[in-house]
Amino acid sequence: MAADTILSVENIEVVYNKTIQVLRGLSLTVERGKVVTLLGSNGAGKSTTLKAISSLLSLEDGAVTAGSITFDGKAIADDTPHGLVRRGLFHVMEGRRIFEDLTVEENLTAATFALSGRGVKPTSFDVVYGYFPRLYERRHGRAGYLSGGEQQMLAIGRALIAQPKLILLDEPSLGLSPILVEEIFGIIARINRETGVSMLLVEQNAAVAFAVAHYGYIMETGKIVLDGPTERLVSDQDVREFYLGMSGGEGARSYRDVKHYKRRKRWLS
Amino acid sequence: MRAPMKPASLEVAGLSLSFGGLKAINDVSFSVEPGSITALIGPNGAGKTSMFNCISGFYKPQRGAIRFDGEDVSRTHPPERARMGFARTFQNIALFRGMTVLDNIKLGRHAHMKTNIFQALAYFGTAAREEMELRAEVERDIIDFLEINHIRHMPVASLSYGLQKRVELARALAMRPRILLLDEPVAGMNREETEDMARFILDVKEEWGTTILMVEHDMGMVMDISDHVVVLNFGQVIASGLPHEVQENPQVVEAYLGSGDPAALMKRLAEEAA
Amino acid sequence: QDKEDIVIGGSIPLTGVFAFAGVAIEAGIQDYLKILNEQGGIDGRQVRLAYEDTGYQVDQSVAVFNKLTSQNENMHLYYGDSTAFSRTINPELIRRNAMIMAGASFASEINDPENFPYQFIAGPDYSEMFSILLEYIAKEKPGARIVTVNSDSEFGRDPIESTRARAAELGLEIVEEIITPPGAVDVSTEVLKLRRARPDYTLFHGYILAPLPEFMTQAKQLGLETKFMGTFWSMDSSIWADVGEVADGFMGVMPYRYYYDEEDAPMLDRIREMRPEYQATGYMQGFLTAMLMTEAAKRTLEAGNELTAENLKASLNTIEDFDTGGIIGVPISVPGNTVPVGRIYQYDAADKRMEPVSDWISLQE
Amino acid sequence: MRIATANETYLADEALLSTRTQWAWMGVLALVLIAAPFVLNNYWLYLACLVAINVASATGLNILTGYTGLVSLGQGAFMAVGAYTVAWLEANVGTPFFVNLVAGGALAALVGVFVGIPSLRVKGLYLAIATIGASIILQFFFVNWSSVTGGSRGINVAPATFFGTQLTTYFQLYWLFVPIAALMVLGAANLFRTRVGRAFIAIRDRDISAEVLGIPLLRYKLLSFAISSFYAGVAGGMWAYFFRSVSPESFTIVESIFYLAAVIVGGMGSILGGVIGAAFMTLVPEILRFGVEIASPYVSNAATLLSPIRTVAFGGLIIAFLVLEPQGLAEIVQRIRRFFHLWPFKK
Amino acid sequence: MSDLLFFIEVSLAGLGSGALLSLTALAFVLIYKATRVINLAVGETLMMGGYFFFALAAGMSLPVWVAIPLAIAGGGLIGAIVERGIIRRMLGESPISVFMVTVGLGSVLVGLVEFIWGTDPRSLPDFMGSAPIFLGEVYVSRKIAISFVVAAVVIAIFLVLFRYWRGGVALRATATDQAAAYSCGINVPGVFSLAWIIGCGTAAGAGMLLGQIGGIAPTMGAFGLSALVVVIVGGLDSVAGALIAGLFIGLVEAWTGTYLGGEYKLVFTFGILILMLMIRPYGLFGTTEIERL
Ligand SMILES: Nc1ncnc2c1ncn2[C@@H]1O[C@H](COP(=O)(O)OP(=O)(O)OP(=O)(O)O)[C@@H](O)[C@H]1O
Ligand SMILES: Nc1ncnc2c1ncn2[C@@H]1O[C@H](COP(=O)(O)OP(=O)(O)OP(=O)(O)O)[C@@H](O)[C@H]1O
Ligand SMILES: [Mg+2]
Ligand SMILES: [Mg+2]
Repeated sequence: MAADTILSVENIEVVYNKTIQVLRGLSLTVERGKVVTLLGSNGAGKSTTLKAISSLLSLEDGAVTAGSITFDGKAIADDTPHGLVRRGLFHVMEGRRIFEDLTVEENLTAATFALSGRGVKPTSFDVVYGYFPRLYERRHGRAGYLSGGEQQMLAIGRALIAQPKLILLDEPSLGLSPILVEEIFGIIARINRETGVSMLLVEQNAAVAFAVAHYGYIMETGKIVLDGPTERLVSDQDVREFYLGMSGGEGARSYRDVKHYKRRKRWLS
Repeated sequence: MRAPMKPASLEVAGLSLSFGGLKAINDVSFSVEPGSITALIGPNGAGKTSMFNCISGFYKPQRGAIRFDGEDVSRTHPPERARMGFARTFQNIALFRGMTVLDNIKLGRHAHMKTNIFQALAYFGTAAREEMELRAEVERDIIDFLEINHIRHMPVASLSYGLQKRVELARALAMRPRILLLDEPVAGMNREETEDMARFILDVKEEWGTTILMVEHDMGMVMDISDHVVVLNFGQVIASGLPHEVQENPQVVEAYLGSGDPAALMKRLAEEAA
Repeated sequence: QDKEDIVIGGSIPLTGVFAFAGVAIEAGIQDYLKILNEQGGIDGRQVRLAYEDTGYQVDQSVAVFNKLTSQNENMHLYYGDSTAFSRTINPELIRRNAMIMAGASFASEINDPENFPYQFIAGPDYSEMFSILLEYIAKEKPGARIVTVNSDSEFGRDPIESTRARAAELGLEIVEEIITPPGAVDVSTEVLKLRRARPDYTLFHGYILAPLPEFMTQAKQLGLETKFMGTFWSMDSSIWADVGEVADGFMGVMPYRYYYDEEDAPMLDRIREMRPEYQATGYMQGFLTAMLMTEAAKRTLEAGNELTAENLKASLNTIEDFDTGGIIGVPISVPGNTVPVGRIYQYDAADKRMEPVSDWISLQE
Repeated sequence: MRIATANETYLADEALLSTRTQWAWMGVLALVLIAAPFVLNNYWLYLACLVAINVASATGLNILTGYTGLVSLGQGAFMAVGAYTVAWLEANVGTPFFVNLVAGGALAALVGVFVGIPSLRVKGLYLAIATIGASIILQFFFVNWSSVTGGSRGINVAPATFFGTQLTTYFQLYWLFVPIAALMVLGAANLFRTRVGRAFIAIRDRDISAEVLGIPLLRYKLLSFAISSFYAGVAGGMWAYFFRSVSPESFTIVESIFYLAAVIVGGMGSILGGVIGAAFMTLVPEILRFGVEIASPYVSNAATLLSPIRTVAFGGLIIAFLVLEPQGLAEIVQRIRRFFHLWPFKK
Repeated sequence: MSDLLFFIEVSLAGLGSGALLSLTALAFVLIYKATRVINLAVGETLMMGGYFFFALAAGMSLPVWVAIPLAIAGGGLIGAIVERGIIRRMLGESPISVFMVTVGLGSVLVGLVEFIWGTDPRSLPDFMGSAPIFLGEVYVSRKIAISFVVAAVVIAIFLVLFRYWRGGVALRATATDQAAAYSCGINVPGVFSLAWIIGCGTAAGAGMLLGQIGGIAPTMGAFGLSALVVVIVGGLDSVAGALIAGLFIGLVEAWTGTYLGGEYKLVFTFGILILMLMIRPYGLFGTTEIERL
């Protein structure tokens, strides 16, 4: 393992409710300072992977039954979920999960608990407002009334306050307008660049994910089926067809032309 | 396949809705042609979902009218609108998690059924007959159509996100929609799944003759399948027209679309990095 | 052997809010039966108590009744634990015509031979207790001002109306009727009412102990010159022992003698022999109930009659000028459903004892 | 795993009992119920009647709480309404028992609808607390409306008469209560095969989206309250004929908790669950009684421990089921069924 | 005595018992704020507080000033045990399930008390003295006055804490979304434990005050029911609401009890409860739940 690996997941298996196996020997690594993306269809187990890494599985009656996860040089097995956050691993969960009853500012305050016992200087909220001026306008309003995009901004803002070493981002583009997707991914890239924080990014919007990521993994039913540097992935035939919607030649095919036939992915056969 | 219905038209006129001081919808007017797919797009927080909520009767707008086939329905309650033929799906999936797929779909028909409480308690007779008719129809027209035969007896909570979205569509179809409101039907889906859903939407329009109003942020799909596009921003209509017209409207590009091109984003990021 | 045991069934509250009474009652019944059986029982037949705990809950009492009746053939006597039970089981008693019943309830309602033909109370009912109190007051201080304090429960509300009438007859003035919600502990506002009413006597009913001590404490603080009185279930001296100085002077009506009474009473001597430590008032109640029940059974068998409820009750009503061995200080009769006799006792905090302050007052003409 | 049963018609697919084994079990149950009164002694017959009453009431509460998701701690009060109605009618009108029971149910339903009105504004725990409030207010009426309710003393109830015979023994009452309870359970099971029942479940799962899908919320919430309290009212009426006296202290909040506990222990949102939950919770105290009886020679004053043990067991059962087996006894039964399904000779 | 003076005395007594209601309501609020659980066993925990004090001060003859903190700690211990043993296993279950668990818990606690101490009511060793307090001509019961002061101080402390301490945010964040709170680095189990320990400790303290006034009995948990009205009127998650509504309900109870009769107290308070739920479902100061489609 390279010395500058911040996260390494080795052959983990995850089972929900002691019965449903979702991950079957999944491995991946994130190098320090890099953005890595994890793609896959619905139900492949992407969110499950992230929850396994941040130890949040137990809340949903799931458990890692095999394999190991190492974060920042130490296995996470003994860490509590909040302990892990305080070690510098921040999980921006699927569906935003902001605290609806709290104001925007209180949401950010809540994230300051991630700094407890770390001896780092707290970030001023202005940093967040700098990236997301719209949050500043609504800082005293209840977060539950923010629109979807604003909530996503707040979720990322909380991650900034926590000054993590690694951010796990679960579908940050979900439900966002095209321009916001661009904007937020721009900011994600900027944050990565400016603060050097590593990121593991789960996305359905493969095109934008490839735009910011250095490396990518593609998973299918609980296993990694393909991985490589982004440049290589975008030129893969199946990735182009199934994730970028390009049939053979140039440009995306039209949705009107799609017919009811089931195509097969190479990596499944 | 079921006989197509007469498609309905929808007209929103001068609609305004505010929450406390916040004007979520501000004097909005637009219309949806019978049998068309109309897309309602706009930035986050522009008021699209609120608009859907007004149309389906969940929110009571302070001003304005909603006309369905020319008739003002703004004073009716959600259940009445369901009976008239309004059907919708939800931005955050709102399936009934304690029920099976089949029951979820059957539930969609609620407003059109007649069984009363006494018949229900006795079951045999009217209730049983009505249930059997419904079951046969749902099986024939919806379950087969949306290819969800294999999951009909499964509890919805155990389904993957994509299938849940499809069950929501099925439930909306069971409502005998004359106008179908779809709130972000393909959000969170990858390209492949989006293609499937797009196909279903087109089929519903073509084979059922249902008018469709759709909110969606996936511009690839919106521009491909919709006949007409309305753009909201800060609760106001800023543009409307054919997809390609809207796509080129500078105001829309600035407020909503952006470059619309991942390649451009990649390039921009590379430049910034340098 | 054809001489089978006679069984007294019992739905007895060994737990629950009324446990303190139930435990004592059970001991009282058992002890009397022991004495009786030593003397050869009734007509050579032994008498046995078959009972179970009810937790002072009606449904449990009924369940116990059903269980015991289906397990015991010769059950002709029954001890029940609450007014609600007495009322609930009444139709069943009439239907069975197999046993007579008495119990821990002194409810006035039961004192009605027509509707409760097979039940009786081994003492005065609650209205009669109040009558005894009022007679005492009328004699001590004619025209006295009275405040009644009752808990808002069936138990508490029992004598309110009859008391009103009786007080008027005796020329006493009820200046305030206070009702406290059940379970209330904070009585400051009630005490304020009391202060405003300035009564000579304050009569409590429907409580066992709380909130009487708090009432009395606050009244004393306010310098109220009122005498506090209660009814049977508040009259056990052991419950007042913990209360301390405030309890001094508390008075009330008591149908039986206390364990430690020194007047001549062979049964009390016997009891003190069997049980060297203090026995609560419930013990006396159980003891006397068993005595009257078995006496009725004895008289029935002696007359050569079958042990039906009807016969038993008729025999019970033949009891006249009966000597209880000193459990009650005067000879008693049971003409109807009660034994309307009692005496006023007063608590002496220094001795931790109830001392008699009146003669036996009998409501029978 | 259970292999999906391939039923040939939709009718068969939607039947309550879809396999031959289920029919066989139902037959056995019916036979047992018919044979029981001839075998059981008076005490067990008493318990059987009590179980029937509790099954009726718990099934009603299950419709409201288990299926519609409206938590109610007022079931006891609704039963009281039924019981008082029956008592009053018996005393003042003398209508046949069947009419009285239905009237008791109907009046309880009416009161239920009234109590359900806050569900328009509040739900969840707030509603549960509102129902506590409503039952306390009802209690006040029972105590203070003496001319009708007999005040704190309550009223005595004449026995039910059936073609001139007075139903006074538990043997007789058994033949009245068990069929009524069975009918009520069947009705509840039917309900959830139709649009009405589906609407209830939808309200439980997410009421606001149910409304948009065409379910008039208030009407259905009140309907659920009405049905549930109708069940309670009929059960209360049976209770009145059973104990033959009704007083305010007969139906306290503890009673309501009992029924809610029965539904939870049995399995919320399962008809079978309501039935076995009610039976189980009725019988547990009796089982404990026998336990204490067996222990009494070895433990001093065992009898005085019974009631605390029961109180602890009552609470303990609620906790244990919620923590360990949230789906209740019904789920355990299912598990046993699945287990036997794997046996070589299945149907 | 003048009617006005009488009215003032009655009102003061009402405020005094209202303060006890506020304190008990505070126990509800603390637990609700962090865990979204309405702990119906607050009444029984209060009873346990009384019995702990009884066991320590009367049973083991410890000095009062040792027994008081120990009894409060005992209440906290109950909270800790319940939280660790039961509530934590129910993370993610519906609030209604947890609510019912607390109902069961109440039953268990009552059973335990009956098991250990029996059912007889007892009186607590006096630690407040009984010399009455006169404000001018107006009489106030000493115990009620002391309880009022204690309750006011405790509630004031919590008001200040929630205003200036970021732990308040952690509490509310945990209540809104446990997984998200974890992901912000909040020690969710810690917050749960803390809320339960402090909440139950507060209830135990209220139990001792109440026991001083009226003695203790296994039935005294019923007091929790009145406090429930207080939290609904004040708002389930509002400390200030508990204070104001507690005093208000205390006054209403005193007035109805005095001018109408004791039997009207409960109907009136619960009538207010239902009225409140109809007009302002989330109470005077409670946070409304966000419901969006
Ligand atoms: N709490 C749970 N209990 C049981 N099964 C679960 C649970 N959470 C997820 N699953 C199942 O695990 C599988 C993987 O889920 P996961 O959420 O990880 O998928 P995903 O790749 O993130 O999909 P999506 O793109 O829809 O977010 C799915 O089949 C899902 O049904
Ligand atoms: N119930 C409500 N109370 C207060 N404000 C609300 C409510 N519902 C919506 N809003 C506000 O109204 C505005 C419009 O919200 P809406 O959900 O309609 O946006 P949208 O266009 O659907 O956005 P998105 O694309 O993110 O879903 C937002 O600012 C939102 O905060
Ligand atoms: Mg996911
Ligand atoms: Mg929206």
